[in-house]
Amino acid sequence: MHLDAVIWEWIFVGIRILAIFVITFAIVPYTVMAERWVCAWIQDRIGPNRTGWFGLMQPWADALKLFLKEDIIPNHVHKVYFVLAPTLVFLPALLTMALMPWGSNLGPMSCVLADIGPGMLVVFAVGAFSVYGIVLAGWSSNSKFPFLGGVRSAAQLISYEVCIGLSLVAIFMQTQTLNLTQTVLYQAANGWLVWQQPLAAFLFLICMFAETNRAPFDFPEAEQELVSGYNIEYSSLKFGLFFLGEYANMMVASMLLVTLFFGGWSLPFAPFNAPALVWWVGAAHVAIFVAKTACILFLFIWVRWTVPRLRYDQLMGLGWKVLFPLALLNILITAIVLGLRGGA
Amino acid sequence: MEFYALQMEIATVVLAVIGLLAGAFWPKHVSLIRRGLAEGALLVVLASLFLAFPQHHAFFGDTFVLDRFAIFFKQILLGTAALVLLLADAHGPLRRQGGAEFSALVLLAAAGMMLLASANDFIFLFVALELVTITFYVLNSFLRGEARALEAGLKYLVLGALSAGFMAYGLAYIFGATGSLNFDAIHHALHGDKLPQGVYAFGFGMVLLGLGFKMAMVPMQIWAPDVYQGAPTPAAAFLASGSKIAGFAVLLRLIFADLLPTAWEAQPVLLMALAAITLLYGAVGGLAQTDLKRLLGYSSITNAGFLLLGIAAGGDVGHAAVIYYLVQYLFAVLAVFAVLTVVANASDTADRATLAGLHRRSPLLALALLLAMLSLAGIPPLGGALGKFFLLLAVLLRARVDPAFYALAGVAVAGAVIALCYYLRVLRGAWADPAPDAATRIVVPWTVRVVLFICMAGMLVLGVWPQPLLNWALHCLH
Amino acid sequence: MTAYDAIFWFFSLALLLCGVLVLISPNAVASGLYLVLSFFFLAGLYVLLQAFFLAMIQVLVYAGAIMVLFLFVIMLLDYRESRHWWHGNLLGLAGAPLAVAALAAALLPVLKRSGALAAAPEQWFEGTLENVMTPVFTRYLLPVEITALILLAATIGVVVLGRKEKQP
Amino acid sequence: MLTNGHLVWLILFAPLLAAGAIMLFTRRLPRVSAALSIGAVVLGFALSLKLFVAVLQGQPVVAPSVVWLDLGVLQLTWAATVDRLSALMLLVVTGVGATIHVYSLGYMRGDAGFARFFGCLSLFMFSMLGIVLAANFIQMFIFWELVGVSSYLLIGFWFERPSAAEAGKKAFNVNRIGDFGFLLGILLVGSVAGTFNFAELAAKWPTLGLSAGTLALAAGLIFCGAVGKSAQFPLHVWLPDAMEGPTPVSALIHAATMVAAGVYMLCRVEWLLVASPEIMNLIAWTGGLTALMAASIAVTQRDIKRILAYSTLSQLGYMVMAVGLGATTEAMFHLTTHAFFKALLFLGAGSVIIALHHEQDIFKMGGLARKMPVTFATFLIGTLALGGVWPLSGFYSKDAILLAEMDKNLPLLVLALVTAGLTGFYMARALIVAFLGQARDEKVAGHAHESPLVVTLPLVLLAVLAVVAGWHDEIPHFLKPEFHEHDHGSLVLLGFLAIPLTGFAVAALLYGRGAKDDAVLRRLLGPLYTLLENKFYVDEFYLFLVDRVQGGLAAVCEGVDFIVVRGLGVGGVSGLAQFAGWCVRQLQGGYLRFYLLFTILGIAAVLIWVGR
Amino acid sequence: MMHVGLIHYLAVSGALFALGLACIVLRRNALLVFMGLEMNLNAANLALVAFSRYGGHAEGQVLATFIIAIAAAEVAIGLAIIVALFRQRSSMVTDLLRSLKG
Repeated sequence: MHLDAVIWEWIFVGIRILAIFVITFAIVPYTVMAERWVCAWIQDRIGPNRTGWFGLMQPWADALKLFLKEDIIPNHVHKVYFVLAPTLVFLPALLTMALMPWGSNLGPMSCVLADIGPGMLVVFAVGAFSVYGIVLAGWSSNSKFPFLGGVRSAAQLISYEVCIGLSLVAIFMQTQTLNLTQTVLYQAANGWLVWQQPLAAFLFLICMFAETNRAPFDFPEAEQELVSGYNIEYSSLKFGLFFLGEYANMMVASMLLVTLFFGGWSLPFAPFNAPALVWWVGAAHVAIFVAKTACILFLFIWVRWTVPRLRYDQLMGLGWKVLFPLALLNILITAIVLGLRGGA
Repeated sequence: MEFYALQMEIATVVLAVIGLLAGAFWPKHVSLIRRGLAEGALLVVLASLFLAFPQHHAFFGDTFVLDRFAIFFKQILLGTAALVLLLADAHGPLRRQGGAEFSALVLLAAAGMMLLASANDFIFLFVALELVTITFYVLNSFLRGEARALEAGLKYLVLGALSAGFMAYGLAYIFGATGSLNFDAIHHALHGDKLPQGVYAFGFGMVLLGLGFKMAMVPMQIWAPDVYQGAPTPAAAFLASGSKIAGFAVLLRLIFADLLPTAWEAQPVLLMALAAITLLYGAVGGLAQTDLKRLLGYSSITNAGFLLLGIAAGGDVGHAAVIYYLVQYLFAVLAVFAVLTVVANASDTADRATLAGLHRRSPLLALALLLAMLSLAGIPPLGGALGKFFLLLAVLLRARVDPAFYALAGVAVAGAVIALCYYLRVLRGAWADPAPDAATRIVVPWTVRVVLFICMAGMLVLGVWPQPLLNWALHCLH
Repeated sequence: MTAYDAIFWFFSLALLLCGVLVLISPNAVASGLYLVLSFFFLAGLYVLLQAFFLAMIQVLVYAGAIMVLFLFVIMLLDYRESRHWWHGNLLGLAGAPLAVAALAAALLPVLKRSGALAAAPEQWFEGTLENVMTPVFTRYLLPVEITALILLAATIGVVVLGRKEKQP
Repeated sequence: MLTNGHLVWLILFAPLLAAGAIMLFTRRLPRVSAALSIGAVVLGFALSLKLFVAVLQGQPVVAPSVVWLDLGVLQLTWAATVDRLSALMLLVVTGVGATIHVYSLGYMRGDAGFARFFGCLSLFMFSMLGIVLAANFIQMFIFWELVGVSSYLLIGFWFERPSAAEAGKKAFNVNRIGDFGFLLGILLVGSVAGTFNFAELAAKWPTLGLSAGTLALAAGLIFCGAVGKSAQFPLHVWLPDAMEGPTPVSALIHAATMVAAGVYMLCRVEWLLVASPEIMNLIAWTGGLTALMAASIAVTQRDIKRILAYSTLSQLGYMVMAVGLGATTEAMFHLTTHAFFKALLFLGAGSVIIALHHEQDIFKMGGLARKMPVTFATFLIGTLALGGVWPLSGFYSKDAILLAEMDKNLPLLVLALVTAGLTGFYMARALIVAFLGQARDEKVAGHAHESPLVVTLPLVLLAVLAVVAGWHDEIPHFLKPEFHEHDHGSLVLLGFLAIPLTGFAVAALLYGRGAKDDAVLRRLLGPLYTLLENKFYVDEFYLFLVDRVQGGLAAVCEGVDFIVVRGLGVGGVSGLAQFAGWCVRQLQGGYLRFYLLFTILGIAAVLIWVGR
Repeated sequence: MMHVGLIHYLAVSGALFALGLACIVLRRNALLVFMGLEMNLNAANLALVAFSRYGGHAEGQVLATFIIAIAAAEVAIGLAIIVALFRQRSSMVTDLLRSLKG
């Protein structure tokens, strides 16, 4: 390989990495913003509208405020883990985003930062780590509420991880791939999986609510019970990282949902149902993806402000007694259908 | 579909699942379910006697063989599981704790053992072995309210996992040396000239030790007394009978597949040493025991040593003797555990004092204990005597070629004499010691009666008329 | 030394270092986290061995599930050792080197001989998803089913053991 | 059509069927049980007679046989040996057995375990007949063990008595030591020769060309079995204690049949012993020593059954001595006559014991001759027969042995003659003290009266046999048609007769005037008396070996001393085993991590060996 | 320095196995004992994968996959037992588990 080719390769990679970071850091605050607006709209009040144009600078002001606050590390905590925890929450989300097929391709450049073969597995492997952050935060804070939050979170994540995996098995059986890009291409050619696998999509959605600790499954924080759960003892930048992590995870969840069930960057008509051959189609793909993600995000926020929180045993019951069997049933049905179709 | 080769295993697993579901839906009728499962298992065994099995074929890509040997051991193991279920139904602490899970787990373990009997591939073997092991982790610690059971479970688990780790590591070296994990392929590789024998023997040694954990062979024996003592009696019974039989069945299978490192066949020094040490360890260890279940742990070690004699001696007589010994041992040891299940019903401990005056409190139990102990001690005309005789005969036949085996025979007799002392001491407790004043007549439930009668009949019949079983065993070998 | 070698040395030394830290950490949580870390490096070694699928599974199962369970239990029981592990631990301090030495004595002669077992480079195996899972779901289908039984047994076991004792 | 061959199996299995029926069905019906049991043994006796006649007439008797075990390299047949030896033995066992069965009807009357007793008795008969008929070593060993078990059951019949239970256990354990030697010997013979069948072995054994060491080892180990079962020194300790059992049991098992099984077995495997002159010598001396020692112990005993027990030991020693000299025919001859008169003596003693409500001390008896004339008369016959007085059977059989010794081994002859003198003395002592003079203890012996017919009839029957069994040397001629008496002139025979008579005379001198106790003898023998009274302290020695040294010292010295004392100091195998057991239990100390370490080190050791 | 090959991986695997053994002997905490056992299994896996790679056969990785699944089951039960024990004894020091001995 020629030297300049290598250099160009590296430059492309650099650009993509930068893009991911920028996008994440840019979008996440606006997700928070969106949440506040939607919340206000649902509660029939006016959301933040002062800072900047229509209040658009509000998140940046919040961020600045967080960064400038005093960083308190209480005396009774396990310091190393206390510091480590917020990073562990945020990093997996960031890593996962690198695997997302944001679009087909922009000219010669693929819109996926890392198009790893069994990408879905990587997403899971990495995603599984977000629990460490929360568990560690709860444990290292060394006080009651954070601890309870941490324990709840661990149990919740482990329980629902199973359902996610099972609900996706059906998808894999149908698409015969673990690669995210391939999954999107399959949908582009054969229609969105949400129509073919509605049960899987439903299960996946519910599990994602649980995995991201969002209402109605926001037990680790559960403001009314645990004050604020695992992040009680955190302040300033570290709290900000938790905050960022939560919304980043939400974004990743939305993107996954879009990628796996809602056709990713594709739309069911030409020229958007095939990888881009010209640059503007590529750009449109990115836009489509972002738009779909935004819709799902809206769903997340919408649910949070309309559905009340479950009880903890209801959460576990739902996970193990309803979703788990349903997921297994779905696999069975899929297997039968595929078998009848003559082995897909 | 090749699944018709699996009919017995499938039936067993289906029974287990039925038991589990029935236990969930009708928790009031756990006892009924247990007995039903036992009867179901016995029915499967009976049915299997009349079923035509597709024999001598390798199934599932050569990972599974079904020959007379495998079918025979499947029947034995499932029958054992059925008897253990009957015991479990009579076991006080298990009844009090309730739940049908114990029965389901016993059947799952039995399924694992039955699969083991058919193993023709190390991957298959390892996974099936782990099914048995992991099920036993639970069975041994099943009485979660009793610290002793939990302790037994933990010890079994940690040592079992250690042996599994070694076994996996050994499999890696077997795989590295031969490039395969399939018995047939390894067999071919073994007789090629390129095979690094030392590496293979290293790996095989670890596999042998991993199986040794199941058989309670030195140096993997150390869990046996503790776990037998602490585990619920039916679980210990299954451990002593099923698990050991399965371990030896696998070892025999490995030998039949001609997988022993070539150096071992000419000079089985290692096997001889292991047999001798195992035998003596169990014999002397049991001398000062007062707890009967613990004593049975040591007895189990001694018997493993005896069985290894046959393995070390090899030859048709040696292998047939091992098979015969396993079957007769099964009856004797199940009988003892059946007695203990009833006698130690209240506490699940079995100090020698609990047996005092047993012949007054329940002649049936005392008689069964008498026969079982005499059989274990090797007194004719019970099965145990003939079993020991065959094993010694195999050793002596081998000694005509290799005089070192004379020493092994001497050790075996010494071990038998030492072990005899403690078996007889148990009998004295049951027959000579006066019953404590508070002792009342023991009511023996019909489930245990069934087990006892089967076991007593087995011991006597095998001792008096061993030829059918021997024929069958010799038949299996060819 | 090629880059491959450098990465190998980095991963394996880090792996072993983490292993050592696991056994000497005074705190069980720290041990657990070091173990997670060492599994990562192990996954790295798998990648170097072109066993991509296994590397993923390794991270997913070990780091994602097994170690979370460990941490969960440590937290749930909120257990702290009453003294440092080396206090009065003669058995361990004497036994551990003994165990290691014994293993080394057994392993080293074999290790020397097994280096020569490698085949020609063009025959090396690539552990992609297809290459690994095809035998799993064809030839080794039965072990898969048995593994399912293992998981069933384990589930039953955990449910039984975890249930609270009924108060009589 | 039942041939004689089939009858052989009928003889063997009839008692088993009876025992099974009693155990399973008629435990609550004492009369039916007794009838079953007696019927079986009487049937056996009748059939044995038929067989005996057949053998006498030279008809071949071949019992149908089945292949019992077939291991490819080895075949074991379930068969019966019917030759002159076993035909005679069958007759003795069933004959004496039948009388004793009948006798038990009276002796055990009213006992709570009446049915159980007859069940056990039948089981014993089955086992004993099995030994007699065994055609190969394995078959013999199985019945050998069964005899041990059934005698264990019978000795411990009154298991409520701790001493009875203890005696049963002792008998069993001591026998196991001998039996394991026996088993080893059997396995050695079998593995060397490739067969266990007596007939084949007898033909094959001399042609195998084995080394002298192997021959001696095989013969020695086989002899071990006889040492245990026939209660030879040093395993003789169980027999006197076994007298705790009911008296018929003592008569049947510990006088007539079971203890003789060792001698019978030695005769059966004569070819094996003859092959090793050293072992023959050992056997002869073992027998001789046992005979002398037991006879001298009997001199001081006060319990009538114990006197008879030591007498039995002594006579067994005679037989073993004869075997050791190669005089198997003479040994069997003596075995037969001894069975008759010793059973007679035991039953007579039993009769006395019933009459005196279970008093067994002879110094509390006296004057019974008038009150129990039949018992006295038969007992007298027994005594004279045992003493070897012409023309009773004991004279002929004993003389046959003495004459054989005269030819072969003079030191042993002296030993045997001394024994004969002692025999005369102690028997006369017992007879005189128990039956003659005045009642020494009115409470005990005053109200005695003769036993019922069911007891005395067997006595009379046996007495007749004890008288006539030796006439014309019929028995040795039957066993070995070419047998001829060693002719040494009547002077020698007169000398042999004089020796027991001297014994009688001395006893009459010492006890004839109604001695109240044993003071005279005690004065006469001095410390020797104490030694004899305590049976040479053999039991105490064993006890000391096992208990005192071990227990006492071990308590003092823990730690290093522990190893020295238990492991090396006492040096006993038992001590070593105990010590090893102690070590194992230290290993199994419950520490999980230690278990792990042990396992790891063990695995590593194996792997180092494997990966060499 | 020679190029990295099969023997290097095997050496690392052996070292990891040794560390696992050391861990189970050294530590009194039952959880640490389990961690040591996990290290053993992982060492076995590494050896399997290395042999599989350099020997050119898939079986090693197949077995490794199964071992991972089995390890999960094993740990689950082990932890359940520990929790149950802890409920009774408030300790997970293995040295205290000595009611069965002798």
